[in-house]
Amino acid sequence: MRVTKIKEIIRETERIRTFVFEEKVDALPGQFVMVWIPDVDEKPLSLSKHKGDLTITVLAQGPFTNKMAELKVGDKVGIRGPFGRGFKIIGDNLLLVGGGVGVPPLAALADKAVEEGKNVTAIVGAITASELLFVDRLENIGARVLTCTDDGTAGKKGFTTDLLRDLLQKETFDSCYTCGPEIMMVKVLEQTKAKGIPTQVSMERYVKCGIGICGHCIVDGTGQRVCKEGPVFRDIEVEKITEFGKYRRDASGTKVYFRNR
Amino acid sequence: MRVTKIKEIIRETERIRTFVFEEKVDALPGQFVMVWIPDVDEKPLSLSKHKGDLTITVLAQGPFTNKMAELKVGDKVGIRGPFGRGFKIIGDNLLLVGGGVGVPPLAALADKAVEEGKNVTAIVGAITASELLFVDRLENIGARVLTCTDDGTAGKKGFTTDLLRDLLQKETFDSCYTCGPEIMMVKVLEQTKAKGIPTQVSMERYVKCGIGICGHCIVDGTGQRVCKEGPVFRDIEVEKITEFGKYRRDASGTKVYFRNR
Amino acid sequence: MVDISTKISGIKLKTPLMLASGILGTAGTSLKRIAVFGGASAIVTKSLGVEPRSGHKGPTIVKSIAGGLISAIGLANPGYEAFKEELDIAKEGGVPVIGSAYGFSFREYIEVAQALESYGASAVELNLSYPNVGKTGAFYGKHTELSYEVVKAVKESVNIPVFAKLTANVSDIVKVAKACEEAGVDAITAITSLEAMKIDVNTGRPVLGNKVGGLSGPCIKPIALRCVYAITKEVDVPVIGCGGITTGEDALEFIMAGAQACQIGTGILTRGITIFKKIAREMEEIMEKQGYRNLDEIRGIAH
Amino acid sequence: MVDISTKISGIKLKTPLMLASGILGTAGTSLKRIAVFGGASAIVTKSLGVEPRSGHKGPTIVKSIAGGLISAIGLANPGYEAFKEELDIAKEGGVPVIGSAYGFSFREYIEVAQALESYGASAVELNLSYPNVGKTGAFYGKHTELSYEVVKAVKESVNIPVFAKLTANVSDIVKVAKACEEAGVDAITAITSLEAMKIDVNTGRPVLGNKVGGLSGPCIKPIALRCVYAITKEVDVPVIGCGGITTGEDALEFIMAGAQACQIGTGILTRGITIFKKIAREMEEIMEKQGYRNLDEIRGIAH
Ligand SMILES: Cc1cc2nc3c(=O)[nH]c(=O)nc-3n(C[C@H](O)[C@H](O)[C@H](O)COP(=O)(O)OP(=O)(O)OC[C@H]3O[C@@H](n4cnc5c(N)ncnc54)[C@H](O)[C@@H]3O)c2cc1C
Ligand SMILES: Cc1cc2nc3c(=O)[nH]c(=O)nc-3n(C[C@H](O)[C@H](O)[C@H](O)COP(=O)(O)OP(=O)(O)OC[C@H]3O[C@@H](n4cnc5c(N)ncnc54)[C@H](O)[C@@H]3O)c2cc1C
Ligand SMILES: Cc1cc2nc3c(=O)[nH]c(=O)nc-3n(C[C@H](O)[C@H](O)[C@H](O)COP(=O)(O)O)c2cc1C
Ligand SMILES: Cc1cc2nc3c(=O)[nH]c(=O)nc-3n(C[C@H](O)[C@H](O)[C@H](O)COP(=O)(O)O)c2cc1C
Ligand code: FES
Ligand code: FES
Repeated sequence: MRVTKIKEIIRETERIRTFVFEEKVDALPGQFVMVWIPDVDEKPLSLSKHKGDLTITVLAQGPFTNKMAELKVGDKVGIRGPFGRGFKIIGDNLLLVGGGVGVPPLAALADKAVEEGKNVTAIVGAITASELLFVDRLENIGARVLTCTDDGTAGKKGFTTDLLRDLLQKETFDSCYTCGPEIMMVKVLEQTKAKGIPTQVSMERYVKCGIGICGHCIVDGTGQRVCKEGPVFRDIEVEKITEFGKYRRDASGTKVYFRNR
Repeated sequence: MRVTKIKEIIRETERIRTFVFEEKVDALPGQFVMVWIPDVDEKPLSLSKHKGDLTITVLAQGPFTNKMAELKVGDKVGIRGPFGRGFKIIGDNLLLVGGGVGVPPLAALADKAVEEGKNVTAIVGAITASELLFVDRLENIGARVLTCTDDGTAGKKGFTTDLLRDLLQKETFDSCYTCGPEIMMVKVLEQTKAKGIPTQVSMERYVKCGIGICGHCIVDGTGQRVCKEGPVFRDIEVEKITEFGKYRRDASGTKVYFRNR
Repeated sequence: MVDISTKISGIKLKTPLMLASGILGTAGTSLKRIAVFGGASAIVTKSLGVEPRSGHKGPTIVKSIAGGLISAIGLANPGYEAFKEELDIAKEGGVPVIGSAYGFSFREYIEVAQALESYGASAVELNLSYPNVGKTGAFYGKHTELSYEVVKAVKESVNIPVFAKLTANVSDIVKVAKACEEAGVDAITAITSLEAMKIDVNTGRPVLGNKVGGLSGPCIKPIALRCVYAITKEVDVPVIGCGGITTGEDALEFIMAGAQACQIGTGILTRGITIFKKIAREMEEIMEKQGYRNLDEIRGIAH
Repeated sequence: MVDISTKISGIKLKTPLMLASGILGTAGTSLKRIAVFGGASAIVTKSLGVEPRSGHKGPTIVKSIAGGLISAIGLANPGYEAFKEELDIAKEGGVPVIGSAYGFSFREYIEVAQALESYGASAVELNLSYPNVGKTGAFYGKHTELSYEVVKAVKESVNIPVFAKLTANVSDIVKVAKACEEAGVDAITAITSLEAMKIDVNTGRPVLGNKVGGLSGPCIKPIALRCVYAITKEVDVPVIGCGGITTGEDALEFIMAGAQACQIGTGILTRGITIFKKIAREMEEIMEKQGYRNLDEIRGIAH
């Protein structure tokens, strides 16, 4: 556990903020850190940049993340990590499919891929225009960005999976990377599997220790630890994860089933 | 604590044995090891070779050392160390003055000095001829050896300090090294000081931890630890050790005064 | 050939190296993985209670020196009822599954133990001391009489072997062990993690969400070893050594101190899930070198 | 400028960093050296008894992991009478000298404490628990009532401040601390080394001559810290933190947990005799960075 200060806070949307810390990292896109707000709690958050100042992008959606939204520049937080397995860049033509706060780790991946001279296409979805994340950032590094919103306020009206279907009818990719709501990722995998595109998925499960010892982030089928063998899994691994798209365990280890959206 | 086996036992005299172990060392002459006989005790013993197979030479004189004398080739003992500060070779013409089991660390020193191309003169004393230690070993490496015995059964009749007085009337040396009964070392120091020969002394005090933490081997005047800052001290240090030649502390820390011999 | 198999309360173990409770033990698939892939000879579930518990706020864990941990998970568990299906999956691992039970009353201990028996657990291990869950939590294992009563109550209620897991945060662990023996316990597991904490000097705040937690890992090994040595000297029921076991040498120390078997937890942090296989190989190598053929030859020889 | 001076029972300390009992403390010259050369702000003597004791057979010490030790010296000491002249020399160090006393009866504790007072010790620290010396030894500190009685008896017999040094090998160290407070103790030192052992797997024998010993050094720091935190929460007399303190950060953790001062022992092994100076500098650096000016600002802020 090391303590660092907030250097900068960027208001991305109404409920999403990016925090830049006075600490450097050199990690893999897809890896996460445990962020501690003293006397509050500690939660897993993905790196939204893989290199340079430690940066995370957080959706305020509950006690901890709301508290984060109240933090100010100069406030101290604790950091453990980076932890977990990140994305592996395979091939030259990469497709990224992200929804909501699933986009930040994909943005980090895009940075790295472009650095390595890869072609990046990103499908970015959100509920409404004001919630779309990192479209400019992705375009600025030279990625092709396709957007969609549930309400049609920006990009195509509909889901990322609709955009994906259209795209895959015309083009193919060396590999695909997806992060977002699990139901979305299930559908992404269905499509990329049908087209034979190797796909990597970033999964969220209830993380407590973050270092592979407590077992709270386990996934059924393989018994793998999301904090250690994940959060990024390859499609062939995901196929063996029997709970994928079906349920996840809460803080007590009780199964909570996803509602299809 | 590491456990090793006895490889070879050499009967040097009636009460003195050399033990060679299945373990290598690379240490300084003058350094010591803690030797553990399981279920018996653990005691400090000087290295009688500074390099190669770990070798010690032991005078049977009490419960522990008598037990050592009963050990057989293949028996297991525990070793900690080497510990302490060893002898420092200064100059080209070296004089060694050893009495009894003070000779082994000096023999190790002679090995090293000859390796480095120095001239070595050794005064070796004992009570009687059969107790003289390492005379052949020293001569074999090319050292000049002067012997004496209290009873005159070998070499000059008398003490090492008598031999030393005669020698220093004719010759001088770059430095002197002494190990043996403390009363002898006091007299050696007196003489070398008068002649301005820098001298190093190897002192024995009650060693328990061997690593400088318990304080049982402390010497008055400086508060130095024999196991850490010693067992080898330079003459200028010894001058500040007020108890030198006067008393030592026993296992309880109680002062025990030397009887002049 | 060295044979490191053993037996505890009639339960055969291919090695003495079991998984400790609370380590990767909240789901059946995880337990199965530790058995099949990791090589554990038996697996102990996370401690289960009557109700689901979410446990403490984070941080729940902070690394300490030398591969050690200070943790305060707070007995997060889905409750025993949800664990029926987990236990079924765990059993697919092909090794004995030991159910760990905790309770806030005798009745709760009994309820959980009986359920675990009905689910097919090979034994039940009573977690008598969980330092991180309020005053009630730490209660039983700290009191000789209460330890006696809990063990007795559970022994009268189930037919599978009953193990008692003890804490070293007591004045005299041997006294507690003796009380458990009198109450009819089948084996004693010693020890659980030791009360500890970490303060961050930048903020002046305790790091753990629960402020205090339990120290586990290599640092507590010499303490656990002495407990096992002291208990096996005075008590006849088998003892399972636990606390900081990370290498084959560590495990052999416990066997030589008199332990029947070992449990491993935090060691997974530094040596991975396959630590059970690694330690088994290391034990065999050392024993081979010293000319020992089986664990009975060395068990308790340090006495 | 950061000021890390402090005061305990009216005794002024230039830093909170005192030498712990039993470390290089059997002779006056050694204590003086730790004060003058090492920079300790006060020195505690080896625990002294009525009679000289040779202590246990060797090995008396074995290194454990992470710079730690398991030791069983067995209270070797020359007896208090021989220590009069040692104390005179120790005082030349220019810092307060605290005499540590042990006894096998109340009468012995009183006898040693009175002697230490007459020799000019600034305070007497009662060693209430020495795990390595038979059953009688460990007796007092493990029993709340006996701890109370010893402290009370000594308090009634001397005028210098009386410190009680506690062991964490009890079910509830806070209870013992409270008993000492009720008995009028001036300060509490927590903790002494923890019961532990090491077995050599080549020979199957316990390494220490006494078989079991006490674990000290970095490994026990999280345990000691929790004790200090728990005691200062419930007890008003000042607490001296001891156990594994090796760096400025360690010392600050204890102050933040509520300690008035610290004692350092095993840390000398890895950082040398000047550890007191080194830690003082490190504390100042950290405090400077965080903008703290003195220890009162941070004492107990982790509560
Ligand atoms: C590997 C990983 C990376 C993540 N990266 C990001 C990110 O970059 N940005 C972001 O905004 N969020 C990210 N999350 C999710 C983030 O951890 C949760 O939003 C946060 O924990 C919610 O806590 P809360 O108290 O604000 O809300 P709560 O109301 O407690 O919970 C809101 C949601 O978050 C889930 N959650 C709560 N605690 C945890 C936990 N300890 N572990 C996993 N899920 C939890 C709940 O199950 C619920 O679905 C990530 C999660 C994981 C596992
Ligand atoms: C640095 C050092 C190097 C030594 N090197 C050698 C050596 O190379 N060969 C050798 O034969 N002897 C050496 N000795 C002495 C050796 O340690 C003692 O002979 C041995 O400890 C005696 O133990 P005992 O049980 O046999 O006899 P005891 O009857 O217990 O004692 C005999 C004598 O040894 C002293 N002694 C006992 N225990 C210790 C102890 N732990 N530390 C120091 N002195 C002790 C006693 O004070 C007494 O003078 C060395 C001592 C020291 C301090
Ligand atoms: C994260 C974690 C969770 C634990 N949970 C439990 C538990 O639920 N029940 C229990 O009896 N012991 C629990 N323990 C204690 C361990 O089973 C074990 O006794 C202790 O960690 C010492 O062994 P080790 O050093 O090998 O880890 C837990 C330990 C850790 C580190
Ligand atoms: C070699 C050694 C001897 C000790 N002797 C004593 C003693 O005589 N009296 C005492 O109260 N504590 C004694 N202790 C305990 C220390 O004073 C201290 O409480 C303990 O070692 C924990 O602190 P540390 O980790 O800084 O060493 C001794 C410790 C060691 C390592
Ligand atoms: S969060 Fe503990 S194992 Fe993954
Ligand atoms: S023998 Fe312990 S300090 Fe030297």
